[in-house]
Amino acid sequence: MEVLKTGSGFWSALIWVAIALGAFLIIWLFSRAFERGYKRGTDQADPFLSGNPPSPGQRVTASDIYWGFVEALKGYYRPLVRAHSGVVNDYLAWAILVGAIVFVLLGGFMR
Amino acid sequence: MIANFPYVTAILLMIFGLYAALFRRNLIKIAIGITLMESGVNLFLVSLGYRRGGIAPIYTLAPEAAERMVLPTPQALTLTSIVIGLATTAVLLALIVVIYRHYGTLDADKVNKLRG
Amino acid sequence: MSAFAIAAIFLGFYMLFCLIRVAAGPTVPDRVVGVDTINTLVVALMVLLGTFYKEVIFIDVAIVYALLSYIATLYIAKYLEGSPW
Amino acid sequence: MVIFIYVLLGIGVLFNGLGSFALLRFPDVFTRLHGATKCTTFGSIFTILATVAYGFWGVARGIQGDLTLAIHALLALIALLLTNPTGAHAIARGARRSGVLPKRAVVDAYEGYKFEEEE
Amino acid sequence: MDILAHVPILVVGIPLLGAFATPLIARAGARARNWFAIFILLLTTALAIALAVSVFQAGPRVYVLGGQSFGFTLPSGYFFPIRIILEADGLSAFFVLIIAVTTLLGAIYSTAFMRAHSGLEKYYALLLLLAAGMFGMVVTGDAFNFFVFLEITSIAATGLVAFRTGRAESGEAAFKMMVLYNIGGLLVLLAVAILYGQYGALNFAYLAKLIEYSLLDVVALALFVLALALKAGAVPMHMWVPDAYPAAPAPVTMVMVANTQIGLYGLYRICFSLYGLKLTPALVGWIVIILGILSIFIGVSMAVIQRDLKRLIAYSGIAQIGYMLLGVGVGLAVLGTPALDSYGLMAMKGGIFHIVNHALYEGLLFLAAGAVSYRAGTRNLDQLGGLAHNMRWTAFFFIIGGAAIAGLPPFNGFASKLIIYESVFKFNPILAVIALLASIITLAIYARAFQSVFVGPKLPAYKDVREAPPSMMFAMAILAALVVLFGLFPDLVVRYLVSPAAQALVNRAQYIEAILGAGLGVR
Amino acid sequence: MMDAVVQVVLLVVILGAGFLAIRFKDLLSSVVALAAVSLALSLEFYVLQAPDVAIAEAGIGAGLTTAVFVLALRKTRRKEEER
Amino acid sequence: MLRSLTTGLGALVIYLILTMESGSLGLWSLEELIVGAVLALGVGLIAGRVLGKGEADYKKLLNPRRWALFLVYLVGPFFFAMFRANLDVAYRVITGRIKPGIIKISPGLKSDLAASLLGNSITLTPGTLTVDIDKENNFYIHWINVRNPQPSPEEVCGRFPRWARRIAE
Amino acid sequence: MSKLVRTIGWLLYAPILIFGFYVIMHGHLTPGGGFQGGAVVASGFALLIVAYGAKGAGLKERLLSVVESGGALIFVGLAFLGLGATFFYNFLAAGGGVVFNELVPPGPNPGDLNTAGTLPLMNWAVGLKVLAGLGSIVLLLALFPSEEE
Repeated sequence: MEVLKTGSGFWSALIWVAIALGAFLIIWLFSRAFERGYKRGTDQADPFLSGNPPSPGQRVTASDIYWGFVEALKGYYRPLVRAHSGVVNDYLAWAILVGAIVFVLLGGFMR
Repeated sequence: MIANFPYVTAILLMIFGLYAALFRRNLIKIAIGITLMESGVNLFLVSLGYRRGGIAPIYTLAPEAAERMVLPTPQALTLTSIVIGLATTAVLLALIVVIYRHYGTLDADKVNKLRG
Repeated sequence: MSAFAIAAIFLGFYMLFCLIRVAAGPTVPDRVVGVDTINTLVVALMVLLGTFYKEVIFIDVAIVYALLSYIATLYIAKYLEGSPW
Repeated sequence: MVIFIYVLLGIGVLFNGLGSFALLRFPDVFTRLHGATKCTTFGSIFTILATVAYGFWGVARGIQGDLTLAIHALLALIALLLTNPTGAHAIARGARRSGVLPKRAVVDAYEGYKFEEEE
Repeated sequence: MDILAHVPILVVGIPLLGAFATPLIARAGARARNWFAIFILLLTTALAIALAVSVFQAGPRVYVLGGQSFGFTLPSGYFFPIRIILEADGLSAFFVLIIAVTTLLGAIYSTAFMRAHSGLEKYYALLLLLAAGMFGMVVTGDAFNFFVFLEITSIAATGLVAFRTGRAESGEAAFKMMVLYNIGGLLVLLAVAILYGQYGALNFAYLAKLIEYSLLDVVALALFVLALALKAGAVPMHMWVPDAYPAAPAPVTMVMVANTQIGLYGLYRICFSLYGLKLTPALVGWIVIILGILSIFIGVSMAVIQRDLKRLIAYSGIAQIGYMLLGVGVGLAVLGTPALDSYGLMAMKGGIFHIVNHALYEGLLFLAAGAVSYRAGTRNLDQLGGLAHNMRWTAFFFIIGGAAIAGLPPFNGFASKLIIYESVFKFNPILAVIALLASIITLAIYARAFQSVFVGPKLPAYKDVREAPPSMMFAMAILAALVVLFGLFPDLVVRYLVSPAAQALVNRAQYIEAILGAGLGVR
Repeated sequence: MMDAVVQVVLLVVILGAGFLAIRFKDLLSSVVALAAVSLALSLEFYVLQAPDVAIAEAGIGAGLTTAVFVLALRKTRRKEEER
Repeated sequence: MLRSLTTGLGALVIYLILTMESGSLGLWSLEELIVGAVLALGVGLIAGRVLGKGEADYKKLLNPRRWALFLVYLVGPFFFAMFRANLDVAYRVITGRIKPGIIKISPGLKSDLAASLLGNSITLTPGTLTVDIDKENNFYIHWINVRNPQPSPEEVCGRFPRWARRIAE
Repeated sequence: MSKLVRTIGWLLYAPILIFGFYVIMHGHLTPGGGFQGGAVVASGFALLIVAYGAKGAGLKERLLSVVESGGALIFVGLAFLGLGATFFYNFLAAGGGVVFNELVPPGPNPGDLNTAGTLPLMNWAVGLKVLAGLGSIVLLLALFPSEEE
C-alpha cells in the first residue's frame, strides 16, 4: 500500500476511507437503536427566530448566518471592508505600497 | 552626464505616469498615466542600447560597421512593447467607454459597484 | 556637414517656445497649434539630422512623421468641431 | 556651394524661429496659426531645400546614395506642403466651431453661419 | 519528422493557430466553431501530456526556435544563447498539465454556458489565445518572451472578463484588472530591461549563471516579485480578484484561476531558478511567507461576509493562494541550509501540490456556481435557496468542491494542506496554527454557502429550475472525479507530478545546465 | 556631440509635455500634451539611432494613440470632474 | 476601373520615386519594378474607391497639362506670394500691428479639387487663413489685416482663384 | 470634416498606403517591417475615418477581421512550415524555395528584395495582421455608439 509521507508522518486516504466507513457502520448500527429526534412537519423543523413566530416566506438567509461572529468582530471588519473600496487608484496604491516595502526590505537589509 | 540624461528622463516619465495613475481619479487620466509609463519604459529600453557615436543597426551595413552599431536587441524589444502598448491602451479605452455607458461618469470614486 | 546639426539645435530650441504655448495656451486650439508647430519643426529636424547622419532611412522616418502627425491634428480638430463621427 | 547651403539653412532657421516666436507673441488662435503655419512651413521648405541642395551637390561629386537622400527629402517636403496648411485649416475651423472667437476682430462674417450637417 | 521532438513549441503554437483560425472557422456555423475549439484544446492536452511524460522521464527539455536543430542551444562561435529558447522542466510540465485541463474543460463548459451570447467566435479565439499565452509563459526560457506572453494573457483575460459588456460589473472589473495587469506588465518589462542592461542577455539560464546580486539586480527582483505577486493576487494586491472572478463567465473564471497561478509560476521561477542561492534567500522567503499569511488571513475573513456566491469563492480562493505562497516560501526561506532536506522541500511539495488541487476544486466550485447562476439567474446568497431539490448533481459537486477547499479528508485539499501544516509547523508553529485556523473558517464559509444556496424548502422563484445542461455536467463531473482521485491517491500524484516540480525548483544547476551545458546535446 | 544637445532639449520637451499631460484638468488638453510627448519621443528615438522604433512610435504613438484617445473622449466626456 | 487604375498609377510613381537608385534597370532593380507594380495594383484596388470622388476628379489627376501648370504655379506665383507672406508676418510679429477679422469671399470655383488648392494656397499666403468652406464654395477667411469688410476675391488672394481654376477645374 | 480636408485626405490616402507597403516590403533590408508598415497603413485608414466619418470610410469590419486572422495564420503557418528543422526555421533561406532564397548581401542595397528567406513573408504576415488589427481598433471605437445616439 502506497502512503504519502508528509515529513513526520504519513497519510493514506484509502486507509482513512476504510476507517471512516467502519466508523459510519458502527454509528449506523447504534443509531438504529435510538429514538428519532427529528420529526418532519412539527415546530421542530421551523427556524427559530428569537422566539417570534415566523412570518410566511421568512427564512434564514445568508446574511443572517454568522451574524453574531461578524458583529463581535465589528472593529476588525469595518476597516477591512473600507479598505476594499472598489476604487482602482486604491488598488494601485496598495500594490505600490507593497512594492515600496519589498524594495526597502530587499535593498536595505540585504546589502 | 549627458549620457545619463535619457535614463533620468525615462525614470521621471515613469514616475509621472505612476503619479497620474495613483492620484488622478479620472479613468482616462489613469489611461494617460499608463501610456506615459509605457513611453518611459520604451525610452529606457532604447537608451540601454545606445552608445555614443553609434550608428543605426541596419543589417546590410553589418560587416564593416558592426562594432560601431548601437545594440539592436533593445530596439526590437521596444517595437514589440510599443505595439503591445497600443493594444492595451485601446482595450483600456474601450472599457472606459463601456463603463461610461453604464455609470455615466468617469470618476474612479464612483465606479465602485464592486467592493467589500 | 555639422552646419546641419547646428541648425538642428536651433530648431530644437524653438520646440521649447512651442512647449510654452502648449503649457500656457488658454484654449485647446492654442495648444494644438503648439503641437502642430512642433510637428513641423520635428520634420525639419529629422531631415536635417538625417543629412547629418547621411542615412536615407532616417529621412523616410521624416516622411512617415509628416504624414502621420497630421492625422493626430485632424482627430483633435474634428473633436473640437463637435461633429458626429 | 557650401555657402549656398549655409544661406538656405540660415533662412530656414530664421523663419522657423520667427514662427515659433509668433506663437508666443500673437493674441489669439487664428493669428497664432498665421504665424506658426506660414513661417514654419516656409522655414522648413528652406531647411529641406538645403538638404536637397546638399544631395544634388553630392550627386555632382559622384557620391553614391545622395540622390536618394535628395529625392526622399523632396518627398518629405511635398508631404509637409500638403499636410501643414490643411492641418492649420482644420484647427482654425475646429476652433471657430467650438466657440473660440477671433480677438480684436473688426469683422466676423462667420457669425451666424449655419453649420450644416455633413452627409 | 518526429513530432514529439517539437512538443514544447507545439503546445504554444497550436492554440495560437487555433485562436487565429477560429474567426474563419466560425463562418461555417456555431457547431463547427465549438468543435474546432474543443478539438484544438484536446490536441493541446494530448501534447501537454506527452510533454509532461517526456520531461518527467528524461529531465528538462530545451527547444531552440529557428535554429538548425532544436537542441542546438549554443551555435558555434557564441558562448551564450542568442536565439529564443524554450525550456520545459518539471515545474513547467506540471503547470502545462494544469493549463491544458482547465482550458479544455472551460471550452467544453462554455458550449452550453455561453450559448445565448453573440460574437462567440471572439470568445473562443480569446480563450485559445489565453491558453497559448499561459503555455508560452510556462515553457519559455527567455525573459522578454515571458513579458510578451504575460501581456498576451493580460489582454486575452481582460477581453474574456469584459465579454458580457451588457453588464456594468464586467466593464468595471475588467478595467480594474487591466490597469493592474498593465502596470504589472510594465514593471516586468522594466525589470527585464534592467537585467538586460546589466548582463546583455535575456535567457533565464544564462542570466542565472551570470547574476551577481548587485543593487540593480535587487531592484529587478523587487519589481518581479511585486508584479508577479500582483498577478497571482497575493493579499494587499488581491483586490482585483474578487472583482474580476465574479464578473467573468464561469468557465473563464476557471481558466482565470489557472492564469493567476501562472503568476505564482513566474514568482517561483524568478526566485528559485533565476536568483536562487545568489541571493540570501531567507528574506525573500519571508516576504513570500508574509504575503501568504496575509492572503490566508484576509481571504478567509472577507469570505465570511460575502453575499455573492462567486465573490465568496473568489475570496476563499485568495486564501488558498496564500497556502501555496506559504509552502513554497518556507522552502525558499530555508534554501541552501540543511533544513531544506528535513522539511523545506516537503513544504514546497505541499505548496506545489496545493496548486494543482486548487485549480481543480476552485474550478469545480466556480463551475457549480456558474451552473447555479445559469439556471437560477442570480448569485445572491440572500435570494437563493432550496436548489438541491432540482439540481441534485450540482449540489453534490458543490459539496465535493467545498469539502476539498476546506481540507476535509479524503479529498485532495486535505492531502496538500496536511503536508503544509506539518512542514510549516517545524519551521514556525505560529504560521501553521494560522493556516489551520483559516482552514476551519473555510469550512464554516462553505457550510454557509451550501446552506444558503442548496438547502431549505423549495422557493417559489426557483420552482422550474432544471439541472444544468449535459456539457456543463460533464465538465463538472470530470473535475469532481479528479478531485476525488487526487484525494484518494495523493502519493501517486506527489511522486509523479509534484516531486519533479519541486526538485526542478531546487535544482537550479540542472536548469542552467540544460541550456548552457553541452550546448549541442540533443535531448 | 552635436546631437547630444538636441537630445537634452528633446528630453526637456518630453518631460515638460509629460508633466503637462498629467497636470491639465481638461482631458483634451492632456491628450494634446500626450501627443506632444509621443512626437518628441519619436524624435528622441531617432536621435538615439533607432529609426525603426521612431517609425513605429510616430505611427502608433503619435498617430493612432491620439486617435484612439480622442475617439474615447468623444464617446465619454471631456472635463475631469472637479473635486 | 479608371479610378483604381489612376490610383495604382499614382502609387506606382510614388513607389518608384521612393526606391530610386536601387539597381541597374534605369534607376531601379528588376525586383523593385515587379514588386512596385504588384503593390501599386493592390493599392489601386484598396484605395480606388473613396466616397464622393467621381471619375472626373481622377481624370483631372491624369492630365499632364494640369500638373505642368501646377508646377509652374508652385515655383512661380505661389512661392513668391509665400515669401511675401513671411515678410509680412515677420513685420507683424515684430511690430504687433494687426487688425484681424473673418471675412467671406465667393471666388466662384466649382470643383472640390480647385477649392482645396485655393484653400491651401490661401492659408500659406499673405495674411490669410482659410477657416471654412461651405457647400457653394464660399470661403470664410481669417484676414490678419482687414482693409475692407466685404472684399472681392482679388483683394484677398490676388490671382490665385484664376490659377486654381486653370489647374484644377 | 470640411471639403478641403476630405480632398487632401483623398489625395494622401494612396501615398500613405503605398508608403506603408514600401516599409513592409523593405523590412528585411532597412529599418521598418511588418509592425511599422502596418501601423502606417492603419494610420491611412484612420485618416479616411476622420475625414469621411466611420461609415463613409468604406472600411468593412468583417473584411478587416478576415485579413487579420489571415495574416496571423500565415505567420504561424510559416513558423510551422519550418518544423522540418525547428519552429520558425528559415527554410527558404537554406535554398529550399523558389523565391527569397538568397542571403542578404552586405552593404547598402535597397534593391535586393529577393533575399532573406521567410523574413519578407513573415513581415507581410505581420503587416497584414497589424494593419487590419489597428485599423479595426480605430474603426470599432469610431463606430461605437456614443451617449447621444
